[in-house]
Amino acid sequence: MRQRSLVILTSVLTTGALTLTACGSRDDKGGDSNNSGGSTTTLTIGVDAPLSGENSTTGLGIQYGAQIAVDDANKKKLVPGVTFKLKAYDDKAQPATGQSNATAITGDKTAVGAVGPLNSGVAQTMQQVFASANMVQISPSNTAPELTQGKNWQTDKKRPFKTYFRTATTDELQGSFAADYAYNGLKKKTAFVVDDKQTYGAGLAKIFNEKYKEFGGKVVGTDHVNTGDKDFGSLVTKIKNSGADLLYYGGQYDESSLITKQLKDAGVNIPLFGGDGMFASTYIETAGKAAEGDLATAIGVPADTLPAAKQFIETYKAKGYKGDYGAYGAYSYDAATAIINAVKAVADANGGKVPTDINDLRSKVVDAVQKSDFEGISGKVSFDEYGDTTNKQLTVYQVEKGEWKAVKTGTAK
Amino acid sequence: MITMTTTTTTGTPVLEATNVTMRFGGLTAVRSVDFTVNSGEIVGLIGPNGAGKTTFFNCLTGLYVPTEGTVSYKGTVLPPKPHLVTKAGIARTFQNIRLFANMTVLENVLVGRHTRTKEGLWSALLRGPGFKKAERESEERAMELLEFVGLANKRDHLARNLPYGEQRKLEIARALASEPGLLLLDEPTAGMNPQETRATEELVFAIRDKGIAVLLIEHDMRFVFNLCDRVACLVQGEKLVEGTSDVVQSDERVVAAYLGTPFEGVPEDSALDEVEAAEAHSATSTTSVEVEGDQK
Amino acid sequence: MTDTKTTPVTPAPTTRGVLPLPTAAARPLLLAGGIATAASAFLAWTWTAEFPGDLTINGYPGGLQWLTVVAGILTVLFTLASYDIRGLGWLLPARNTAPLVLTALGAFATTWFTIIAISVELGGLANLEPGGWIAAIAAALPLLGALALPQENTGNAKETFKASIAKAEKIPAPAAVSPWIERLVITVVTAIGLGVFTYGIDTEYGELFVGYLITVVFAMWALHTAGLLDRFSRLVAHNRSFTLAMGFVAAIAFPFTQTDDHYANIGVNILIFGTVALGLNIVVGLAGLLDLGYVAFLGVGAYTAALVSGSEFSRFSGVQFPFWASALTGAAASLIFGVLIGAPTLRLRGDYLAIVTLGFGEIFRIAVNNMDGDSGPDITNGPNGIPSIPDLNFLGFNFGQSHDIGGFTLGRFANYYLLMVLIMAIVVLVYTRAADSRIGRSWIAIREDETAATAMGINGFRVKLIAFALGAALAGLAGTVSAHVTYSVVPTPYQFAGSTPPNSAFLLAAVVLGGMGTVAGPLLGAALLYLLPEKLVFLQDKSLLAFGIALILLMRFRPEGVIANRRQQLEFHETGQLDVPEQRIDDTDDTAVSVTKAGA
Amino acid sequence: MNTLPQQLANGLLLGSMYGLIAIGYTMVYGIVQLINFAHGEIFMTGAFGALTVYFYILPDGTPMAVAVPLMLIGGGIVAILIAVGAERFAYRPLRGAPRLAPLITAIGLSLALQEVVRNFYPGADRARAFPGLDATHDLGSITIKDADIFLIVSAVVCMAALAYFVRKSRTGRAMQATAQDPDTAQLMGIDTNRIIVIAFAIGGFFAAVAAVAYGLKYGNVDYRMGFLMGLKAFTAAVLGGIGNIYGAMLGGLVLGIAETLASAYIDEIPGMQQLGGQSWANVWAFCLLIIVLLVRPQGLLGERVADRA
Repeated sequence: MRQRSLVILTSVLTTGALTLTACGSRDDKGGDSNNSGGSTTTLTIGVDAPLSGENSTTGLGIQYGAQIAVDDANKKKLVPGVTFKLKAYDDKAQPATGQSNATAITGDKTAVGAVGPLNSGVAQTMQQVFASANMVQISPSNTAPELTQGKNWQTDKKRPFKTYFRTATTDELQGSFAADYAYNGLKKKTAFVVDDKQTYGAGLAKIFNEKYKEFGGKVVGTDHVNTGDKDFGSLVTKIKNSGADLLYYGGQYDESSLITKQLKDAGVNIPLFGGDGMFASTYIETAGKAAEGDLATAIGVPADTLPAAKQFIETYKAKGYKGDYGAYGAYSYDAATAIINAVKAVADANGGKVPTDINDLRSKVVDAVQKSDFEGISGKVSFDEYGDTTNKQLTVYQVEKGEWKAVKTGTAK
Repeated sequence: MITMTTTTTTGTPVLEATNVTMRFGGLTAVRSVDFTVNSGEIVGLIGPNGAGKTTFFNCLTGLYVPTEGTVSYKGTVLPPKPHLVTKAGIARTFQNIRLFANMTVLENVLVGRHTRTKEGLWSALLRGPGFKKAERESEERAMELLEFVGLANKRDHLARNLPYGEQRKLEIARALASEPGLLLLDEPTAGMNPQETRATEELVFAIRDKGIAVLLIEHDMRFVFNLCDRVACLVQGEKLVEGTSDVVQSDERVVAAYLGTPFEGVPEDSALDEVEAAEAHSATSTTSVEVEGDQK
Repeated sequence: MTDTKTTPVTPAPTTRGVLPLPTAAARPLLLAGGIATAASAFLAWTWTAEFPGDLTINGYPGGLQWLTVVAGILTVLFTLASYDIRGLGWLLPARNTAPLVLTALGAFATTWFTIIAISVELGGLANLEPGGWIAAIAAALPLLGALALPQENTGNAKETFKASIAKAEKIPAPAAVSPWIERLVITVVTAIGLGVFTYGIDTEYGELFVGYLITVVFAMWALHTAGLLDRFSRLVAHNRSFTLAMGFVAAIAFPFTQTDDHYANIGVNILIFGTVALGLNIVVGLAGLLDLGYVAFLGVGAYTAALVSGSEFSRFSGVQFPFWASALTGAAASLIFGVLIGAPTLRLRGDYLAIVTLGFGEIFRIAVNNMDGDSGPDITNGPNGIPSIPDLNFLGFNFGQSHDIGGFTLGRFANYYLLMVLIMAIVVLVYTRAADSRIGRSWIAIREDETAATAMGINGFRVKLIAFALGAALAGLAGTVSAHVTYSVVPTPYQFAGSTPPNSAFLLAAVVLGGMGTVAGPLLGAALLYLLPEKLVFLQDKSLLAFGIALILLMRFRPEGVIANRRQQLEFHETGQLDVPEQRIDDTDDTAVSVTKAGA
Repeated sequence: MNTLPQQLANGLLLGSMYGLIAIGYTMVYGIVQLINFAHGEIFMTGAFGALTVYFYILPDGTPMAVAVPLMLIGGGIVAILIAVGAERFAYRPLRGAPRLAPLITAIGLSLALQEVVRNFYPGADRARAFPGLDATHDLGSITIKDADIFLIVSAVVCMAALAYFVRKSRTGRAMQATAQDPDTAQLMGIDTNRIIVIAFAIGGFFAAVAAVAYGLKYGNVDYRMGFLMGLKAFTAAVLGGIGNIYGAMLGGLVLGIAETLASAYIDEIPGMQQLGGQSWANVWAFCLLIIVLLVRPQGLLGERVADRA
């Protein structure tokens, strides 16, 4: 009797296992069937940014920036017969998670391009995945020069990945533009340079340091802080003792707003000059009146001077999206629009219909993005031979009566 | 002041403690005690609570480093590290049982064999023939010891599940596993009923017959005096007297140390003799709490 | 043994269910309810494909509906077993009602979760098709039946319910079965385990994963109360090596069941995290040394491999070691690091050692982040780390390209997955062999009582140092592979606590949650702690909150870990009386056991 | 201009903040031998409690002299409630469990508290401005803010009160007894659960005081402020001898001063130019801890626990 019950057991259990695996496949089949049947094809654009934990405020700004771009395109029926869907992935600013999101995006048969990530460190692990899937990746915020110009970008530039673009300029331009303005514009002769030991902050501070000395300025001291530090007492005392008349900070607003407050509290009334990582309303809210007179460089022309950008800010507020759109929202909007325009170009070239084979579509979109040239909400959007934005326009802003005011716009040398 | 009665010592000296002194800050727990244990001998160490017996014990086993004096085993001075003392050949049990609660009975004894085996990490990983042979031998030796103490059938029970008496036996088996030349027992019969005490007596005799010298601390006088060839008495950290059981039994300083000196200024009449006789009688019979009659 | 008739203070326990339904009707209701629930899954529950899994097609169940089908079938099977149907006797050895109640609860919970999810996400109950309503009612039937089952009712509903899902006390020992049948059962169970595990990993959307969790938890609970898990663990204990082999065959089969590379990527990350957790298990689980900076050794292994990988960014970019050489150097570097850290600090006790290892973990991360030539010697490129690490090329097999093996395409991550299975096999082998040996016993002895262990001749310091160094080397080994998998090595992941694994806090959680001192425990813990944040992402920014709460609840209800090893189990569940271990199967032992019981 | 006095002042201020938080770690560890990793987050919730009092309860423009005490009370209540709640629902059920289980619960709790504040407190996903006491005074070459004075005064007052409470009051003695040997304390009729709750409450209140001082000094609070400060405070508690309240404050001061001086002057030591600065400061703090523990394994003020055979 024992043997018979075991035979029943095995048959029941194996059928159970088969049904489980079978259903797995059903989903995929189900997904495709209604796809080709219906009139419009759905194409997905992936967004990868930190949506929880550290940097999530700026990360959410990137996600919703791209979301608005996709909604606008669908509303205006930019590409006939195609509706775009945005799928957001949270990389929590961790390289391994970013990479796993990248494989998820490239694995999604309907995905055609990706926006993000926020952090340069995360981009390094993702570039290869998109390259091997031949899918376009546009980052609205990575500024490390190595990502597009290879290891020794000072001496001989060599583009590592054909599929990687970015709508944000590199630190090289931003650093030299800031150094030029600090020395010639503000006539500051001595500077103290501090950075937060992160890819973006350290890179930017290093370039400012070199360019500032080239312009003839004297760097009286350098120091490094950790992200998450709150007490900068010893740094402030060092700066006060060094007698520098300008403090240049490479890093995000979380630390620089604290430094400027503690600096002014200790009676050191020198301005704090930073990069686009600080250019956000949060900086002024946190630092309070200590922020008066501080400066920050940002890419492109001031948002409020462009009508499209004003409309973007209104939609963002109307939809009640969380996160801080100020830092990279506009560049994320332009990155998503660049992908959509590229799909439109590919569809037009293919007689108004989007090619059905996804890999063919993806490689055509990469070439189309390389050739894109349109007026985005953050200024002219087009890419040079390395995938960097040709929009070399930079603006220096200064805090006056609790507001960022544009004081100089120009192109970096 | 110490009366050394010369006893005929047959075997060679196994353990020699010379002038062992232990000071904790101001307090001198043990003051210059000389002590020897010969091979194949059972020696008792008695003394009231707080006399420094366990401290002296810890000096012997390397748990404490004696402030003065040396402890040597079979001629070589012992290093002050407990695990090297065990390697040299002295094994011990603890006053309150310290078994490896969550290991099985067999595993406890196998840990005891640690010093007698040398299979390190590499041989464990490679599992060569040497490793398998050593493990098999260890297990056989351990089972022999468990047989010896009568716990063979409980090899897979967790140590914490054994009743009190058997945990004591397991602790002894574990100590024997390191093939000691000298076994130190710290109050082996504490909390035992008479049958268990008698069983322990037989066990200690059996151990002695295997040629292992035994040094034990005990309060149960009858147990000590039945068992030990020689007994030493420690009071306030000093060795008061050492000699055969009956010499120490009758030494009034030992009696005084335990029962206090008899009350002077009592009229010298027959009543006084009765009292002394009663004291002498009670001194010879066990002073331990259980009086034979009212057994639970 | 006299019958311990307790004279209850409360009135004599009547035998009727929590609900005042006629007890005779209970089981038929359960049976009918189970069949109805399974059938209802074939109807369309909602009209729009908006809700993921497309539950709109009549006649063919979608994503979450499949779970209801499985739960329904389980309820039916257990109810039939309780009717003593000839073939299903083994399913309910003790004929207790607990598994019935639990499977009914499982069916109810899965179905209602789906219904609620549909109405919540699509806004309003209006989105439910009639099929949805039928399913809701059908799922309620078995629950009513279960609550009506005859149960010792002491009046207090809470106690009765607790009693109704309690594990049966006396579970008759199974009849001795020939070994090849045992092996067949283990093979089948492993196949199902792989199927269920793959289904769990392949869940595309969060709701499906939560539904999957509900069904699996209730099913396992039911099997536990039926006593089947204990039987299976005894089966495994009998042929331990066979089960280990089956486990690895299942692990190797996993990538072949995958259509795209994303799930293999998750698989590789789980394996790396699990291997390092198993390494930590030696230090924490066996030797009892609390190490709060363990991820630093993974970092040392990764950075060493990156430096010698020939990537143009590494300082010795000219050098390119073959894989076996870089793996050995990585493990050796971590070993040296482990000895350097261990030697001075291992004399410290318990929590002091914890803070010192925490300190070393932070020192490693800060040092690596600062050594970029600007604020420290340029060894690790500072925050940029060492990017573009080339793929491994091992005996001509280039891990970067995807290969076709017998019709299955193995993507890049599937290749690394198989390599990682090999590494994990080595670590499992090292762990099992070290644990069950002289050195393993000395670790456990040190953990139990260090003074007694030194009295037994164990050199505490040396043995602890070996455990520390071995753990470090194994983590380093896993690190060398993880460097190649993620193309680049940066300092950010190697911190004390963060939002995603691997970091020291999550490693410790995986070991404790999974079950200290066991082999499968840390691996299961690692899989759980990796999948939870990954799958809870549909909660968007609430996912970390849900993860924190999940940690608290898991520790609250299972402090000794999901797979508690036999020793811990007895230690933590302080059962009132002397908990004599379960009866051994062979009869020789019975007489002795009963003797002592009478004697105690 | 010699910066040593100013740097010493900075170190003292930072150290007293570490000390106040470290008290919470030491009290909880002394009584239940639990490393309460969530204590950093209890410090953070105290700050948000004070923030709520200032912005949402007090009418705008209430003078700081009135606002600060009320903020202390508000922050204190929130921190105590969460600390006691954590003990009651997360740690107490695990009393019999293996030693590592409450540790994992604490890690989960700290993650959960951070995320609760980030998700549900208005505007907490970014740093929230905190009312400051920014009037500065110059004493010789040292510039001190009002907030700094508040920090020093509150640290001294709290330490004195705690010392008095632990040594003189009945509950204080009961607490010492429970720390030494909980089982015997229970035999003496001490309700150890009540004592444990009090320990968590005191730890919570001290963290709230530190939180208000933090807010006044740095002018803003955010949901992640508790993580790094908690780690440093725990290091300080161990440095001073875990379980000893004076050790906690001493450990805090030593750690604060060592860290500040290290980041200020290490790069003037020849050969270590690059290793100065704040980014290496934590490394030197941990190195100090490890060296102290090697010399005195029980910390600065901890007493040696002899293990009697």
